[in-house]
Amino acid sequence: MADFRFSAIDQQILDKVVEVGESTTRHTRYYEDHEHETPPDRLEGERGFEEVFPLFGQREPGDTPMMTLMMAVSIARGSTSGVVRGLGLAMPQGRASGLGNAALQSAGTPEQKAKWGNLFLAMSITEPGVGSDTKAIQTTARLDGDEWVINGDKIFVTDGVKADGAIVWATIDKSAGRAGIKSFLVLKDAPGFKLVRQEKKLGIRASDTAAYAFVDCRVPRDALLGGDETVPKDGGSAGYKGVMKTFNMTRPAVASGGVAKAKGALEFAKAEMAKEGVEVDWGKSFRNRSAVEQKLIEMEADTEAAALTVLHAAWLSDVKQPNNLESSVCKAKGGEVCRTIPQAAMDVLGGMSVSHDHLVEKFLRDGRISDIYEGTGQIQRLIIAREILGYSSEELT
Amino acid sequence: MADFRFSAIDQQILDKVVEVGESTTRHTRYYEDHEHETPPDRLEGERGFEEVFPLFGQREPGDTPMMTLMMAVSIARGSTSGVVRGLGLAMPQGRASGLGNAALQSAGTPEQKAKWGNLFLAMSITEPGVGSDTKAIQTTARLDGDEWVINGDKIFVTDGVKADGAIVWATIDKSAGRAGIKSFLVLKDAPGFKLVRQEKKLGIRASDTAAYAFVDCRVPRDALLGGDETVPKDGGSAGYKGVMKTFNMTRPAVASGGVAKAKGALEFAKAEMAKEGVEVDWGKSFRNRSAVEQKLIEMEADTEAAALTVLHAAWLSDVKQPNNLESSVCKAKGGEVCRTIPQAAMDVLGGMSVSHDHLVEKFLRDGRISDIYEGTGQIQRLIIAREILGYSSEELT
Amino acid sequence: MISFALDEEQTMIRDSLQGFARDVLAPGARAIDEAGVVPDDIIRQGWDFGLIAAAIPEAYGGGGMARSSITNAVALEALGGGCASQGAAIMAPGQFVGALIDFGSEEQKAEYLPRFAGSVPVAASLALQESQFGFAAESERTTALRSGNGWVVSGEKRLVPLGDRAEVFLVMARDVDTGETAAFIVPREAAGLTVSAESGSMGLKPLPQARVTLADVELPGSAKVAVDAQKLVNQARVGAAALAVGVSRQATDFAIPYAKERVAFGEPIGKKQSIAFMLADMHIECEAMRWMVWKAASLLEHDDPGAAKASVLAQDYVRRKAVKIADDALQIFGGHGFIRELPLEMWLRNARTLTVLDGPVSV
Amino acid sequence: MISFALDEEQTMIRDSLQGFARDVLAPGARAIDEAGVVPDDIIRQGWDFGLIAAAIPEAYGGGGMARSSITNAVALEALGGGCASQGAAIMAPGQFVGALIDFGSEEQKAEYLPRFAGSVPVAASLALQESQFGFAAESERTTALRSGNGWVVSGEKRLVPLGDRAEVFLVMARDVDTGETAAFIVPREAAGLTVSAESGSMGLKPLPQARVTLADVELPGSAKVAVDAQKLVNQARVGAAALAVGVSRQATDFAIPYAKERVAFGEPIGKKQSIAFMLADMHIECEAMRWMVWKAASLLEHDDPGAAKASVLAQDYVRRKAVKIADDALQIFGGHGFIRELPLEMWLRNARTLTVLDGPVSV
Repeated sequence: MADFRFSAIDQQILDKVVEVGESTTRHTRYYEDHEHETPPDRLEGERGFEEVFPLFGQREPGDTPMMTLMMAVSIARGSTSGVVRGLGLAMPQGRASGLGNAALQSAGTPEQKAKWGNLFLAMSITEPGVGSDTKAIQTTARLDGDEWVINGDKIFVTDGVKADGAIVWATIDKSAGRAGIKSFLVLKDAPGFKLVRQEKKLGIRASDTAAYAFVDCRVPRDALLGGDETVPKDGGSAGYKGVMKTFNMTRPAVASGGVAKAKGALEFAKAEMAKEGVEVDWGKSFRNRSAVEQKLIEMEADTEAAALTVLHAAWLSDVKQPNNLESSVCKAKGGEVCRTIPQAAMDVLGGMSVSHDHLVEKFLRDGRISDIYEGTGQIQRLIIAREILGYSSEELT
Repeated sequence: MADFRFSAIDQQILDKVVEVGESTTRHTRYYEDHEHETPPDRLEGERGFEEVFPLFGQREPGDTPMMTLMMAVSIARGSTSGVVRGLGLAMPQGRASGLGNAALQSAGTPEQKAKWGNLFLAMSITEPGVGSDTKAIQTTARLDGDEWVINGDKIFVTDGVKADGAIVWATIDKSAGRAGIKSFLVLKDAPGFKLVRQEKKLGIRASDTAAYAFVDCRVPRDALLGGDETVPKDGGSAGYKGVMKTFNMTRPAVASGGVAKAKGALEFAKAEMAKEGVEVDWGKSFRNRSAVEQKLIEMEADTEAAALTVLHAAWLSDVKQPNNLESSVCKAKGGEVCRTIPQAAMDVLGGMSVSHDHLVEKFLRDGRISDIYEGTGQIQRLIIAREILGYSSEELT
Repeated sequence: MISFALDEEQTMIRDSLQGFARDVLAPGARAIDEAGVVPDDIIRQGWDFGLIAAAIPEAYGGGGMARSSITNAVALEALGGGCASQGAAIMAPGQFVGALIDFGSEEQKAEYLPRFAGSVPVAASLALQESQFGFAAESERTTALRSGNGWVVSGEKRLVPLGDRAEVFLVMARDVDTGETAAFIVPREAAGLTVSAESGSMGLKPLPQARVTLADVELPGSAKVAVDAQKLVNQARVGAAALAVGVSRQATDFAIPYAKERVAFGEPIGKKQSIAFMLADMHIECEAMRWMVWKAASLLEHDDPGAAKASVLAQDYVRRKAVKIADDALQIFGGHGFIRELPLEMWLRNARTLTVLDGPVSV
Repeated sequence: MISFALDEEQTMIRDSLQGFARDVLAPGARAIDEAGVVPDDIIRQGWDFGLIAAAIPEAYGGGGMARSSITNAVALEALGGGCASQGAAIMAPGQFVGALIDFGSEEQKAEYLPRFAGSVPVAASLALQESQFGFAAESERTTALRSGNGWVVSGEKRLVPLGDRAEVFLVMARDVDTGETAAFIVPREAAGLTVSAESGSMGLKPLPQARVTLADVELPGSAKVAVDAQKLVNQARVGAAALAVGVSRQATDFAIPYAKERVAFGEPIGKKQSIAFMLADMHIECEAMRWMVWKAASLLEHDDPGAAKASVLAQDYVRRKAVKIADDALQIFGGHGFIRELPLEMWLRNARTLTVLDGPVSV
């Protein structure tokens, strides 16, 4: 039956995630200011997720199903103000936690998974002139003997500097549109691969963002993910759809990151205003509340609503039900609250919220990306509208 | 120099408008409940605009220019809770105050103005399948000897029951698109004219809304407004543009009606909450306000912002500057606040705001139309976007 | 554990009520709203589902099912998806019955619950709302004064659901001595209690609502129900929110096919991003609102310490989103939405009404 | 009379400052923000317009023009349309100068105003913000205690504009006896006054801001300025709002051509209603915000009884709209908006900063 309570052990996991996540808070500003400096493997006072993992062993079948719990963990983790390593897109965090790893697990052959499963893989899709419209991808791959030769420019490669390589989208047949797009695993030592630059960004500075260039870059024939070299004629490519499947898994995860930043800003505002003597009294009606209380209530309601859509999308996958529409719903909500809630937290806190004395402004800067990557809020609404209206992607553009 | 203060006499006019407007408040609910009953020319206790007119004589050249003042008057008048006769689209209110009269004054020949200027004329554009897309109009007019023969169905004719006749849009050449559309003055006694029904509506019940049918309806040849029977070949018709000019005059007026309902609801909420002991203290910061105060402040800011865009559009016409873009800006804002502010007033007032003991819910019902007629908020944004992006109506649809 | 699953029982209730809403409530809704009266037959038909009797313990003749706020939320959303006014008229007595099941003494239960266990509708009502603007349930003005072993209750209650026909009221009043909100069972025939007609209401027009005046109504000590007032009020808030979610979903589902049919500027308006995205947002918020309501209902059901918070959040969220959805749905229909032939304007009035009241129904 | 006209003088100021903003401020803004320092040369160039000196009475060597809040609002919007940080650095001393012109005694004016009448930039500052969250200008914690004929001022002021270089501060403090907010002229060299660096700020990064600590600073009776504290604070609020309107307009005007160039799914994104309507809303709100700011400035200028209200409304309105515009502009650029190569993210930070502070500049 529908239930919204975490079991004692699951709650313990969530609390521990926050505790561990906060352990590096005093280092955070340093790595904000020195954005391209990689933190050492362990910072002074840093507590690791090894404190969390053992708790998972105590979970029982009746506890919250795994994907749902993972989204709650992701929200808890991203809401802390510690030095968040990577983006928190995958949990538990390990080497093989890049976006590309998710694609490999989803679309790779057993051989490919075995061969590359331990690498840290980025995902390289976006091009300077191509954002969400992936069928317009210009990067090409052509077979030359037993090697693919890749040419093109890629930008916004998350973790692209620190990753060992990337899953790169390229077309093997431009005339085929989407059907011609394939994914290739390109390691950084491939001839013709170039790391062009590391971007300076508004936020998520602990996550590096790279630009790549491929100039007659050569990779082995088996670098084509899934191994299917054919180009279907009906327009919809199995290979493309295989890759798209990863979005269905990653959208809730990215949404959880957006919700996390909203929650982090909200919790900060609540804690600080409590110190100033203002706390929400849940027994009071609108008429008897202060402006600060009302604002905190609206922020919490928005954040909670977004979180529930994330949990719902994850839960559907736990119970093996389709969650494509729900993934876009939660991504739209996560993208919304990552913008509005940190902004609102600053409204409540006032002038000092801009100061680097505090980390609340970081939630705004870090969160902002959540309405952009893995499909902007606009793209999600397009997907949702097509689904509920029964329009194809050609009918509703 | 920019100034936002009304002179003493202009303020006196605005105050008097409100005073007079409130004189019939106790009759309002009756005419809400008996929506198709026409109030007598003078209700018990009703004070007329004859109290206001003499004040205009005391105005001096340095006072607020006329169109700008008229918009302020319209906002003041529409914000009262009296029995508002008609829609308040034209001021001062007289017989010849229909929307069609504005079209006649704008596009009619001197002969036509002289002949029909004293009639009450409605405007009849919308058809069952055609809203804002006026070039899709199906109603036809063909010349048969010295008469036009009109055929088609019209809906949403404001004041269409009580008017003496209407300015009817019909095409004389379907193949010419917009260029073929002309306006015809059709009196109700024209053979083939039929008043099909009077609509029951959410609000503005004092304003009747009619559906018309024209079945071989015959009107004299000089009923074509402006007299130009030619169909220009370049697509843009002078006749059509002549008619469109009326929108440039009426959009701020309709926007003022929307702002008026926002203001009415706001003032009601302020007055009633003051009785309950809550009044906005303008010396307090967000941190020290109650939720009710903050909500009232946001409502007042939104209402004021919308009002200023209306005054700005009107002022531009006073100083003979183009105001097409600004008319859409203010129409969009008027349409927004007519929806959000009465809703918000009810939030502040709570459960009793739904009761027919009070008129606040009427502001919501009456105001709601302001984001629909004379072009929805969506249409206004389309116009604005085209203008700022430099797109034609074909390029941005 | 987190779960969004309905159990078999709940699924069955939802499906059958959705059918009832679609086949019986919705078709008549427009005419019933204009007439301003919910036909007795509709209340009888709704009563046939046994929603209120189900949770009455077997000892008092009821179904003996566990009281479930989430089941009630599911039922209310389903009914609200047909017609909120009719749904409220059917479910309003549940406010009285539920309060007695949750908080009543054995004597109180034995006296009142059996009446509601039968198959014939019985009217009872929660008297909460008062006439002051900015009404706050925690600072009501109706007073209860101790008098010997009994109480004297004075004040005026407004918009009392089924007030015209209720056999008995649960009246919320402030205990003058403690300052706390208390609840009293007040029979219709109590001396000093007067029921009079309301002037009318913007929304839920056909739901009978009345003004209940209590002029020094003397009550025995046994009239006081040991309620957790905050929980009781939150049950009403979440109940109204659940109905409002139903209205929102109904409006959204009505607008979608229209957007595909209505042509403007050469194509269906559903192909315009401004309309398509509006519909997407409506869908998004229907989902989000439902989970907020379910969570609040579930925590209330389990007497979870977070229940008060979840209830306030659900009420706040639905307050902001439900009205916007109904208002946007009307906008998609343009002028047609403003005319009373279509249900759009009715849904706007109902959504607005459900989100300013502390509920004429409870979960 | 209602009028939206600028006079010839104001039009000239606006046009020349818009040119300065476009040709000088905007091109360097991105690099200056990264560097975190406004070059002295920029401040000198801005000072050349004589904006601050113009309103100093001729008796003190100034331009002798009437103090005009609306002229200042127009100037600040123009500067904010180039770079809010540089604009603020240029105009911040106007807070001190304006306060003295409006509220200073003859002696105070004679002592301080002549310094600011020359052509070389002089730094002075209003010290208002404090370190507590939920700072409210009307309930500040810095205290002023009467001591003989003089005062002892204690507390800490934060994010004080030009605090690193200001020769003199106008410090806002609560008169402990009356509970009212008072203002004191505090020279930089006053014993007990310490200036230290701030840790940094999300927005207006290159605007020098400092922490000013007052440890029992003893001041003569003549240090107190007979300010109308509410008016003074409102001048700062409207000043920040005027800069924010400039930022909003700049972001809107930057996004429009991009939306026409950037192609996605086969056509410019400006042809998508979702983007086109977003731009339309941005334009609409730039207009509406400007009139709100002008109205507040005008009423402040005329000491109209409605000035306080108009100021609060303008601040509230701009707070909600300016951030949304900058945020939407960033959204139109997608990932590119998030990268610090383009100015979008800077505008978001600046808009957010300008709308949570009670202004580093005044009208």
